[in-house]
Amino acid sequence: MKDLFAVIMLSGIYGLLSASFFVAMDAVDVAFTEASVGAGISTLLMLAAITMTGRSEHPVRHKPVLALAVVIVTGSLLIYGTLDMPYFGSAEAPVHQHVAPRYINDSMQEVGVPNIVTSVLASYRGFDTFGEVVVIFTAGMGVLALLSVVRHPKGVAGDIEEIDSLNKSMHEEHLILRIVAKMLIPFILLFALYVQFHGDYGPGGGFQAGVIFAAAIILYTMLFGMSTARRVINQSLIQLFAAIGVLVYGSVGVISLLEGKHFLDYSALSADPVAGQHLGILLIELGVGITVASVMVIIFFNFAGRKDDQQNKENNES
Amino acid sequence: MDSLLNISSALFLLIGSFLCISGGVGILRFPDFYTRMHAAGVTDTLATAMILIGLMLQNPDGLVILKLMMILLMTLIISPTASHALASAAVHNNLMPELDKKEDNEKVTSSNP
Amino acid sequence: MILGLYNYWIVVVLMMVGFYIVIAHGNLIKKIVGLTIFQTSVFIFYISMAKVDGGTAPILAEGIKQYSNPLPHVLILTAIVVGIATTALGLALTVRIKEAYGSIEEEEIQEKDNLDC
Amino acid sequence: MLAHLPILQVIVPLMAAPLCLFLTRSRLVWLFALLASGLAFLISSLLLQQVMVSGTIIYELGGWDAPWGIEYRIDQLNAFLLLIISAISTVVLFAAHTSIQKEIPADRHTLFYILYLLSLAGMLGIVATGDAFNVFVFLEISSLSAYALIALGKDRRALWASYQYLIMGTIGATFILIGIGLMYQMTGTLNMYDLSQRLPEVENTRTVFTAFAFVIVGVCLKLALFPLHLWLPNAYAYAPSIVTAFFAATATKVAVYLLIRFTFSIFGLSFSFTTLPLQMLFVVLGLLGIFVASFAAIYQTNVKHLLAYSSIAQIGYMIVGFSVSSVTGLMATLLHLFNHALMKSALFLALAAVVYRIGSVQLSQFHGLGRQMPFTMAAIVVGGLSLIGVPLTVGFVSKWYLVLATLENGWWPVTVLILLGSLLAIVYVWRIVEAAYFKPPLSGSESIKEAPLSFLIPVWSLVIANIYFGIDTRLSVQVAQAASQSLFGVSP
Amino acid sequence: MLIAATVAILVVMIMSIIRAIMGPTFYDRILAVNMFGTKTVLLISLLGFVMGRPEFLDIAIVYALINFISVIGVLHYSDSSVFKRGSQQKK
Repeated sequence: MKDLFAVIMLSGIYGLLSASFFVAMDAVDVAFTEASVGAGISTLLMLAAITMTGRSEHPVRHKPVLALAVVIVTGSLLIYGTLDMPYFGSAEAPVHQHVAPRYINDSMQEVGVPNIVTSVLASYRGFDTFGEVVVIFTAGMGVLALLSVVRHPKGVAGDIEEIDSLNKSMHEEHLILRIVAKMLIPFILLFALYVQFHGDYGPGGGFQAGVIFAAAIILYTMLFGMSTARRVINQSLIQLFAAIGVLVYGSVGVISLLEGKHFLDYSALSADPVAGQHLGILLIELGVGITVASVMVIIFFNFAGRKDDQQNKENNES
Repeated sequence: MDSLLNISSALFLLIGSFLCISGGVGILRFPDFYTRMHAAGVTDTLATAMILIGLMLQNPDGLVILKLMMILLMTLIISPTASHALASAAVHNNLMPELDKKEDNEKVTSSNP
Repeated sequence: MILGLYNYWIVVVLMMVGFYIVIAHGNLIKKIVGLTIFQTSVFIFYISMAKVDGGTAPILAEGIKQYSNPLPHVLILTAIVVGIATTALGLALTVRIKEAYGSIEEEEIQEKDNLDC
Repeated sequence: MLAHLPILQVIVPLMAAPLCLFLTRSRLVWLFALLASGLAFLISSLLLQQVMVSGTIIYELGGWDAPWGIEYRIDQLNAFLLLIISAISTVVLFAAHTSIQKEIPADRHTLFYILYLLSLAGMLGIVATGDAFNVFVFLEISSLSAYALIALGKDRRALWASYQYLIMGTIGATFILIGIGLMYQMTGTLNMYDLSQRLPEVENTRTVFTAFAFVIVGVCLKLALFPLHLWLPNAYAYAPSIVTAFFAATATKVAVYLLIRFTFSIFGLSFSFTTLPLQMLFVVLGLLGIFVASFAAIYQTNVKHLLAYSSIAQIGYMIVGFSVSSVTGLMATLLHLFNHALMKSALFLALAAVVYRIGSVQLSQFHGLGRQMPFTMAAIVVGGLSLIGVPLTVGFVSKWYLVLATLENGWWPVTVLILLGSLLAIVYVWRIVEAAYFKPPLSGSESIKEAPLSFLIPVWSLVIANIYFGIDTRLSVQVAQAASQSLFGVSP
Repeated sequence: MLIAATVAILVVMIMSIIRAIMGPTFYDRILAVNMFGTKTVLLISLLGFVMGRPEFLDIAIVYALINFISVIGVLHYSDSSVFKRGSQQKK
């Protein structure tokens, strides 16, 4: 397929499909994330990227023989490896015997959260999740380092002009879209909050909530223009928010250190260990949500801002 | 009472599935973009509504019904909006419906500035 | 007996499709798409091994005895985040490469590089 | 607080990174980053001391016992690596403020320090952790920041190099992920120690074999083992000089550590070296790496390229020592880890100083620099001698043990080849020396001055360390010996 | 009945994938992807019922939202100049 656009659409479909598969495999939390990330954010980012890189592929090269050889070797090695695996779905597999039963049987007494995935994610393996937040933060900083443009002091006046012209055009095109979006955005934000705080009881949590929150802002940006969105959301403030999220998470850990417990041991947060766990999970999920939402917005803004910058340059040249 | 609910739910699901399939056939078999959009947009909205209502009848739990209502409401808002946006973008970028004669073609453009 | 593993084989095939795209194609965007497919397939592999026959989603509720394994779900949640982070960074790099080289084809970039040397 | 040292080791730079965003001036950020890195160095030396005295330290994160939660497990090997990484990072960071003035646009300075700290924290996290999946997470932290840091290079080729590194690195990480998944599937645990206890039960299955293969290939991609090294030269050559100095000394070392950890600690010696023809394969690949990369280095005109290829060759030495699979062989590898970190960071930092003064690292621009920048060039010469393995430098010590190890095993052809490889090193080092000392200065280059002190201090402290550890080998040899003995399960 | 509806939806999903691959214009593809998305919403709601845990409808809501946002995103980017040029070249 030579049209990159089609490729991206199909990869979006692949994301949706795999998410449906995750639901069928009982992994509701994962499906939640994959839906918002695989089908939503990453498709949007890829689209934003191809508007800048051009959408058609020039088939200059193809070295299929070597690549095919490598792929076949790895693939057959994997197939060979599957032969001794426990059967799919078998309850006797070692995976279900050693570590996992404790999570399933005891997490209610130890952590007190019905969603086992949340309790493992946030408490038993809380440090992995801290790493995950840092990964997302790193990506945000990396994109900033690569794409951020120094905005020429066209200043607020220029922005206001742009907004005016946009507002005029608004009545002509996208009128229906904008109204519907205005109806939907508050709802989306509310839903994000629901996902954020309902993560203990159902599928969801900080990461998913952050992505949904960012999606709402992205929707707003797409329909009302970058300059409007820039006025609403201050660029450097949002960078600070990304840092604050990581710091919230980290300082929960540091507090438990100061209390003499191990890092991220939430039972230090309250006299009752289970209540402490609950509070800790709430706080770190909040940290995750803040960082994810702001990093997603940072990434998207920088992609979109880069595009505006390119267009401005082209206009100036022509 | 229970069986009545079950039967009506099954009926709704059946209609929904039928509409779904017909929409699917439409998107494959119709000749050009606008007719396909018609197939997808119109039948899909109804099919979704039918299936969701069928599901609502299956479960008497309050929260579940609420969520289903929410999905229904959102599909009812979102799906036509998306279709509208799609169609207007297509017209905007001079995608012509496949018509028999050229004159008709021009007429369509002039009526859609 | 073979049928007990079919799920994994499908996953392997998907993985290799993604892997092939990454190494065989010269277009930078396509490479990244391939990378996401490769990673997503690995996620599917992890999730498949968490499934227990007759089990249900690992959210405690009354009247349910068998749950699927929650641990792979947790791992994959983390891995998905890592995946999107990599994708974002890769795309940002692609955009910059396009600006600097005027192309996103591996071969053309390589040629221009050789001229630079 | 002493009990919390293992976690503080990683947390200090990790938390310092987001805090940098709150500081406004570039100089302040630098001081802050330097402080964080220095603190990490202090912690790592305390840790090493503790480990040498009292043995393995176990730290349970979140207060959950090991296979259920994540644990940090610090033994001699980790502590040694932690010390190397944090020490090099601190020394390199010292010169960063001056160096990036010329190489990175001013609005990116804060981001540079953030990414640098994140990369440092990622590497420390990989080394410190005792959980297989946690390795993957921290691997990604360090790699993602590495991609961004490399792409900060001035030349547009930096972008392309970074992209290639991203693709290769992600493939490698995904392979490791697959391997960890397969291991988890057979054992039901992710904890390294627990894995090593439970793998022997299932070690004859094809799944474990595949898991091993995937982990090894994945790590080797990160390691830039020949023939998977293609991403490395460009990535090192076009990255900002400070970044090169840091990564050349640490990034591949972390990968070597992972290789050792997976083969020795997790899969166990008998599995790694008997079920697979790994030993033979690695000796051959290592030696091929030494020769191919050394020859490639001889023909480079860009000094950074030259040293990058030499890095690949040095990795070859480490792999040879590793595949001897005896206490001495592993000891040689560990020593070489330490020594190579010292010499490569000294060399690349000196190059950073050259870039700062003349803005280029082409060999043709080096003419006559020996007189204009005497201290910098002298540092390069000492580093080069160390690369060759001349007595009284650290390079000699590790090569000596390597030769001993191969002779112990009766692999004398390998010994000969190692020595031949060192001869090749003489050739490429000589090319730099020749250009710097025996060629007349280029016209118009009279104004070039000696590098500023902010370069000379770190460079020369590394050079002195190079010589010191070449003469007084007690510290490094003792630690390396203890680490390798503990890996082989020999009580000292 | 639930199973039958699920199967019907799966069939339609396959149909829309075929349309997405065939094209021919890129609006067709968007249409197909949009349809695929709405069908996924339905599929997930149905799956919840099939498996007897209908409380997971949150995922379906997210799908609906994300689907809308991605269609808007696609159209937003299709309005930019690159795409116009691209689609004209195609014809």
